Amino acid sequence: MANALPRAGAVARFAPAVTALASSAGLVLAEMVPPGQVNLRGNPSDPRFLRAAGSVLNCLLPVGANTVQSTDDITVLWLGPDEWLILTAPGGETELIERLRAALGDVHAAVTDVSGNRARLRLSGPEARMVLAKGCGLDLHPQRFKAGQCAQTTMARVGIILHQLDDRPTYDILVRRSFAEYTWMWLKDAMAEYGGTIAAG
Amino acid sequence: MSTYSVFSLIKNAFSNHQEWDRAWRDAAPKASYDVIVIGGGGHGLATAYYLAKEHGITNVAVIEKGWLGGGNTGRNTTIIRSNYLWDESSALYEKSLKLYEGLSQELNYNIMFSQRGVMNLAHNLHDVREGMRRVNALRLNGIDSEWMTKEQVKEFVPAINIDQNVRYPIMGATLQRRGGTARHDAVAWGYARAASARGVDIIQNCEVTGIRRLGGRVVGVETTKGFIGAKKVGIVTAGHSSVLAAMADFRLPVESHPLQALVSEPVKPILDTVVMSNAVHVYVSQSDKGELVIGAGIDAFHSYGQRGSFHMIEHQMGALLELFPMFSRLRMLRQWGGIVDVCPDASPIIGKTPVENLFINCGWGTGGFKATPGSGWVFAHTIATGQPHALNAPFALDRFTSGNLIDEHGAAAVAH
Amino acid sequence: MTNTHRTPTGGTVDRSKTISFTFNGKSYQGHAGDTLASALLANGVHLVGRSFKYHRPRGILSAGSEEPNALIQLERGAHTEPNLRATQIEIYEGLTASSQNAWPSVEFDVGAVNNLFSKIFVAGFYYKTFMHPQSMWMRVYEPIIRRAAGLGKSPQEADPDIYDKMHAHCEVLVVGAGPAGLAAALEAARGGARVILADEQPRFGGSLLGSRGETIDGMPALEWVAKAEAELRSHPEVTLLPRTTVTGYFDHNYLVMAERRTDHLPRGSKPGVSRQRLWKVRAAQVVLATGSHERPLVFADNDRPGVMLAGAARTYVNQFGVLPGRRVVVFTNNDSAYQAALDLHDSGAAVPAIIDLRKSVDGPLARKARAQGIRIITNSAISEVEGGKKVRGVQVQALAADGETVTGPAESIACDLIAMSGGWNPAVHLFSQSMGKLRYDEALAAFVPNLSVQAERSAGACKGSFALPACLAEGAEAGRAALAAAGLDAAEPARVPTAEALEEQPLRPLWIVPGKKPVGQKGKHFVDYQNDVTAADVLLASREGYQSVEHLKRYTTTGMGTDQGKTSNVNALAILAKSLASPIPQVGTTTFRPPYTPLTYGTIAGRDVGELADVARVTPIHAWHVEQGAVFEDVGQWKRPWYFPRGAETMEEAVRRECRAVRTSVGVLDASTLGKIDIQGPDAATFLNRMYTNAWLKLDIGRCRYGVMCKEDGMIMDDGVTTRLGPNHFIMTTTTGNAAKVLDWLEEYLQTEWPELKVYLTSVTEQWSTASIAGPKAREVVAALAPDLDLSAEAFPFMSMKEAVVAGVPARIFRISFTGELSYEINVPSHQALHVWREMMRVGARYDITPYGTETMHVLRAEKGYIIVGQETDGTVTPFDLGMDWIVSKQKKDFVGKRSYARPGAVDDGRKQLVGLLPEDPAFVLQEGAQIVEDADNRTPIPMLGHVTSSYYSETLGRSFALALIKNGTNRLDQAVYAPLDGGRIVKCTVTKPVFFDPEGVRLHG
Amino acid sequence: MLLINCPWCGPRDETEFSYGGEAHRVRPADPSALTDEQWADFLFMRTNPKGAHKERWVHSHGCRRWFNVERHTVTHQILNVYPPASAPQPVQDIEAANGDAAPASSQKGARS
Repeated sequence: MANALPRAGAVARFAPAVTALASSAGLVLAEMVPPGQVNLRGNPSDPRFLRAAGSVLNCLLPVGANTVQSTDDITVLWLGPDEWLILTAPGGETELIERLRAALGDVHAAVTDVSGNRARLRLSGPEARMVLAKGCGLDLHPQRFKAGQCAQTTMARVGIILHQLDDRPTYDILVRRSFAEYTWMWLKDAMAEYGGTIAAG
Repeated sequence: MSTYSVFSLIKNAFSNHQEWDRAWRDAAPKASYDVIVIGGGGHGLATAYYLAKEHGITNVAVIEKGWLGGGNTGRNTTIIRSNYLWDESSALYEKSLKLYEGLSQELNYNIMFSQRGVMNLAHNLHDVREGMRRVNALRLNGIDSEWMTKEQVKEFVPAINIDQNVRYPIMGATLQRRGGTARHDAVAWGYARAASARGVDIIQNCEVTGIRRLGGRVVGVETTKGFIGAKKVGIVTAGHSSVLAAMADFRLPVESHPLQALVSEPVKPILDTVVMSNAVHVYVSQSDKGELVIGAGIDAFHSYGQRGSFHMIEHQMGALLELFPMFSRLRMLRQWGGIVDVCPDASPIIGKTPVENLFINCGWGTGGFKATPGSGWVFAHTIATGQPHALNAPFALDRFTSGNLIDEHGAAAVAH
Repeated sequence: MTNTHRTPTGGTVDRSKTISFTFNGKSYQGHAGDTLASALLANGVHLVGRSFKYHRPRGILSAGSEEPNALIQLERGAHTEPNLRATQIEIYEGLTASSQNAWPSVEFDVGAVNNLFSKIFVAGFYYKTFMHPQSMWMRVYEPIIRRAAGLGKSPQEADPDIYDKMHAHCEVLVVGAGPAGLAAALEAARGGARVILADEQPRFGGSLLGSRGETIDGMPALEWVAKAEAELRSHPEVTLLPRTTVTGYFDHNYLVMAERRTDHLPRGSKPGVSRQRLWKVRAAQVVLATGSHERPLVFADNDRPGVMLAGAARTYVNQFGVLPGRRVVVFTNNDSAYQAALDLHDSGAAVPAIIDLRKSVDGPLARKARAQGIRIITNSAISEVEGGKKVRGVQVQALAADGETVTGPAESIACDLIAMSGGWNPAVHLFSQSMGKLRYDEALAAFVPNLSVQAERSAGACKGSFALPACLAEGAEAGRAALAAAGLDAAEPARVPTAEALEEQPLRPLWIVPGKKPVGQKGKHFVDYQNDVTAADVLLASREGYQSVEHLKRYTTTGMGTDQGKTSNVNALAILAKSLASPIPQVGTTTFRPPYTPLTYGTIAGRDVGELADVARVTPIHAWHVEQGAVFEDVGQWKRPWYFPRGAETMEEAVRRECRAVRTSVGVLDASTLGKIDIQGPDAATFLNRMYTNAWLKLDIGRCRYGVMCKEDGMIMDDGVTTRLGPNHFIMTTTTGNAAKVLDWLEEYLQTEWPELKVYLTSVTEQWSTASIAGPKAREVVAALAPDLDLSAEAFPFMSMKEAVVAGVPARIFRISFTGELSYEINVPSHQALHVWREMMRVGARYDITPYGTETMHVLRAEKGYIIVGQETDGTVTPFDLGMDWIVSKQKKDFVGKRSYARPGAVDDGRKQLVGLLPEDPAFVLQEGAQIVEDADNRTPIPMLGHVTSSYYSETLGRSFALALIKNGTNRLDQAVYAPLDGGRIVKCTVTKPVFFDPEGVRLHG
Repeated sequence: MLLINCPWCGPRDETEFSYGGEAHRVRPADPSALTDEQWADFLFMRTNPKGAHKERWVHSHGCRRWFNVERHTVTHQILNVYPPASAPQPVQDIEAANGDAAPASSQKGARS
């Protein structure tokens, strides 16, 4: 049941979702086109589970706290000691789920399509850290939270998954869809003093 | 005890106020008493006062580990109201409110009870429904209560924002005009003075360290000033009830939590009503000194530390400015915390314990101050007669076994 | 004539920049770098306010945040702010300020009549009067008290400024950028630590800003400060925050700071920039270098304008180039005031005398003063102050041997300023807030830090080390120790800045300075300036038994002003101790509570105002609802369409139309807000069986079942439909408001009670967006959307689920109903939900598909007697009370809540049951929340049977109806009960079963 | 604002967690076998100590795991944090945990 219909961004009322950020010097915010998202639960001390998941994902499951593993096709975020979020291309989740379920067989695990669950906001630019610090209590100093790390935390009353992509720094903020408009408004407000802009669609 | 009045003030002015008596005698403990009340807060002092006044029992000691009124009596936001949902609760709090209405005169101590009205705001349909339910229940119980439209709210409280384009617009409110505030310390001091005048011993800086029993009956208390015998003992130690219960080897359905409050710098009168909001979680009044007195909910965790976390205050201020945007430039002057005993049904426990002649009065949660006179009155009755008064019979400890809880959670989602 | 009191040179103000401002309607000029206080003093203005109770004229006492007197109403209109300290306001062009608590003017204040009655207005007088007659309190006495109290005025308009917040983390937070703080920050920074250095003043330097002549490392002190600041700036991990007050020290080294970002600029000149910022700092280590506050001496009429702290006088002349007086009498009990005398003298002021309470003085400072020709009068006191609105002179008398009285002839000395010093209190406020324990130091006659609880250390004056070399050494040591404690290695040996030590002689604490008459008889010995508390008040309180420090504070209000007693606490405590003949440490100390200095509410709220006040959760269809002109209802944080008015329709008309559409054709509800939990694992059915009251082991795949979840006390907590997707796979729905709570509840049981169960839960609330299509034509609409799906009742019966492609999108369709109609709930991924919705509206148009909101949903479900958790239930209702015995399994041995049904309270005769009510007047809709009684009687009190939980007009029934919880309700069917309403109307109602429409469920199954 | 060291995610602000009250209360295996008093004791009675308190927290805005904390109820100092024995234990050695789960050649490692 591959589904090629376009995917609406969660803040489409304010700005269209984009597929990539244009490289620019300043502080920029965008919603990315909602990626395929798969929630994976399983016991990491069960080698069968790890083997099955690793064979489909073609990478190790990140079992260290707040870590991320990536291949060209997917990104796997550690959410907890038995939970991961797998991001893939929009529409890629259907096949991924089928493959994961097939590989896992009767291993006790849960594979769930959550592509619609969260919006992916991207904040990039030299002041991005300051913007986040206005609402997020995590220590985001480059020595403490680096590119390739993720965390489930809160920002401005909202639960988020924060994923640092590069040293610019660029962050992905994965937020429940119904909270996305609020999060967007909050980020826009917090960016204002740094002259932040919204990425063109 | 000399009588307080404007004439006694003038008279004393001529002697440069050198002749005033002590407000209460600071007593040394006797070997034994008919009744020992553990806890010199408002409830304990009121209990001692009514034991003497209503039941003629004057061989009474109030034992306080620190200074009188140093617990929640001196740490609350001084709100008085009786607009509780259930019949049992509203009857008890109404008894208290009625006693408050003549208390300054009865005690000859101005407790500054000011019936400026207590308003509970409704911000959504659920609030409206619950408000109506409460207004009707109170009215049919003979307790004053009314519903106000948002326009009436604005007329009554001109500083409030009833703009409907805000996140949580005001849809209306309930109002109890007889509700209000009182000077909290004065309630403790007034009861102390009146109880002392009737012969009650008030013993400060004396900590109870054990409860001595013989054959399942209480016989006295161990204290930092030695053993003091007693025929009957009442525990009224809000915040520390579980600690005292543990001394008598029983447990309570009580958890101690921090409850924080704060005041602004004093300003000229701007708010004449007590305004409360469950939905946005804040309540505010302005004291006679001009300070805005503001409270909110309890911290989630257990604590005996008399302080909570700052994020509670942050939330509280957001809520306040939602109701009163004009207060944004005013400033927080002082912030503090108390320890409240919280029961699973948000109602108090007043009655017997598993130990004979040992009685307990606790679990008032966030609502103890308003109950002070009524609580003391029924507890004195319970101790004196050995049986609860009809007003506190429903609030016995055994309701947790029978399941006959008096669930006031809807009533007390916001602490006050 | 301006700046009459400005010295020709000196100070750090920028004399090239002149700034105009207005005070009490009069124009003045000052310089950049001036505070309002220094600028007023430069213009010879001392009288700035009136006191709280007696309306006594008051001047400027201090030069910092401890100021109790010089409180100002700053600006007008929306920008106005009460109670600001003139000593902290940086002047800016166009500043407008005025005195408070004075009418008609600060010069002539009618309220000063209170001073005449001050003999009566003693501490606590209001507890003793205003009681008779009772009615007069509210009507007369209290309004007068209220009007008299308060200081400044609240703004009357919304705040035009914005505020924000910032989280910060560091290894070392240094509070205070005086010599100790700078030395600490330097050591920590050199070790590579993340350092935050915050100071409440606009410039770094602390006490050095007001000093003269001191050198550090061989250079003038301010040069050293500049060099230190430059070095700190060069370390990339150092954050320097001037104009930032650390106001609160909370658990686990969490500190709160307020940064004033634009207050020093003309109002409105920095649009978009937050005016004040709240910093929330988690510091591994804290160095407190918060300095100290000078104590006033408690002598008769020590509150006259022109009585100033000696240290402040020194600051005015040294930092601001302002002579606060031309003829200055210095009054002291310690050496520090000699510095002020010398600097003032050096700047051209006459210093006719230093009056020293000590029996003799012969330290280096005293020798220096004598060398300058300044007369020192030892063992003497000021026994009277001359002058009302301004000091004109003093009378000096010798102290008796015991220091309790003055003796001998009085000497008059003319002066226009009294610079006093009663010693210094270390600023232990933050240390005390951190729960550190204090110790009383006899030599300093002050409290100093003793036992730390949190990861902090004090250095310098706040630790009681007042001498500059000690401040520098302790600062460097503290910075280094903090570095080590934070786990960092110092890169180099400590570099302790050096300064010259000046030997000081011990002070003589004389807590009440005797005057001509005994205390309380003539002249007022003020302890707390702001609250007008005198030594006599303290003694009175003690006499009346208010002898604990807290009683004293509360009875006299000492220390309760906006300065929080920074200048008064120790004096009050000492006088109390003296009255009790107890040592000070035995009497105790007061608790310092946050904030250190008052903090605007705007700062604490930050951006949590206006549209950011709270999250507004919206569904994927929200944009469409807005387009359609929906009116929204707040349900928890959600915005849900309440109804969809067409044209000029009222709500009632819209709801009737929507109801009609569903019952006669087809309507659609956005049900996306319902909670959805994906449940997978071999024990999933077992788990559901334990959490729900009914049986779950045998549900077929593809079938749905309604369930009720209770708490352990047996009371209903939530309900919803759960569907079996596979042998080990379920999808649960919850109510909108309880979605998160139910997930938490289930996780808690799984993890903490039954970890052996193999079940995984995943929230999919927002994965799926839900359109609930209901009505006789629902099947036609779904058929048009999903042409491949067999929708026959046989293939797709009530309470079952099918997967299908709907408008091109893979969907789950549940045939369940909350309206009593044929109904399908179409779930599609949220990111394609709006597309599906629009398609649905397009294909449904031929059936006049009608969007409906929550109000219509409520009416329709109530007609069917379906409950809403939170409306028919309130945490005290069991399934049995709702007549839902059928949903509580008798077979299951245990489930959450079961045991509680065996308690006496659960089977009590007095319990209420859910019934229907039909008002006698079919057009009258009862109020929800109306109470029900047995008799048509208007008396109160009257026993109540229960209350109306839901009440509507039914378009379908053509009449009003209600649901109610009523005592013994099931036995009252067809009987009359009454609802006495506010206003006297009594509505007669007939009790019915709580199902009003299609009781057989024909339409559901159709 | 307490700083709580989640056994899995590391130290986080209190606001990321929810409090779960007294720890080590175990739901009776067979509630029907209890007297009303015993059931009430389980449901409602609490030790509520002044001093060290073993309590439960859940990292609601993080990994959603429940764990135990021993905290002093006067000073608020956290004395100990420990996950329930039945919970998945925090991982220290990532490579070892994965074992031979995936071919090393496919491993790209942590990256942007």
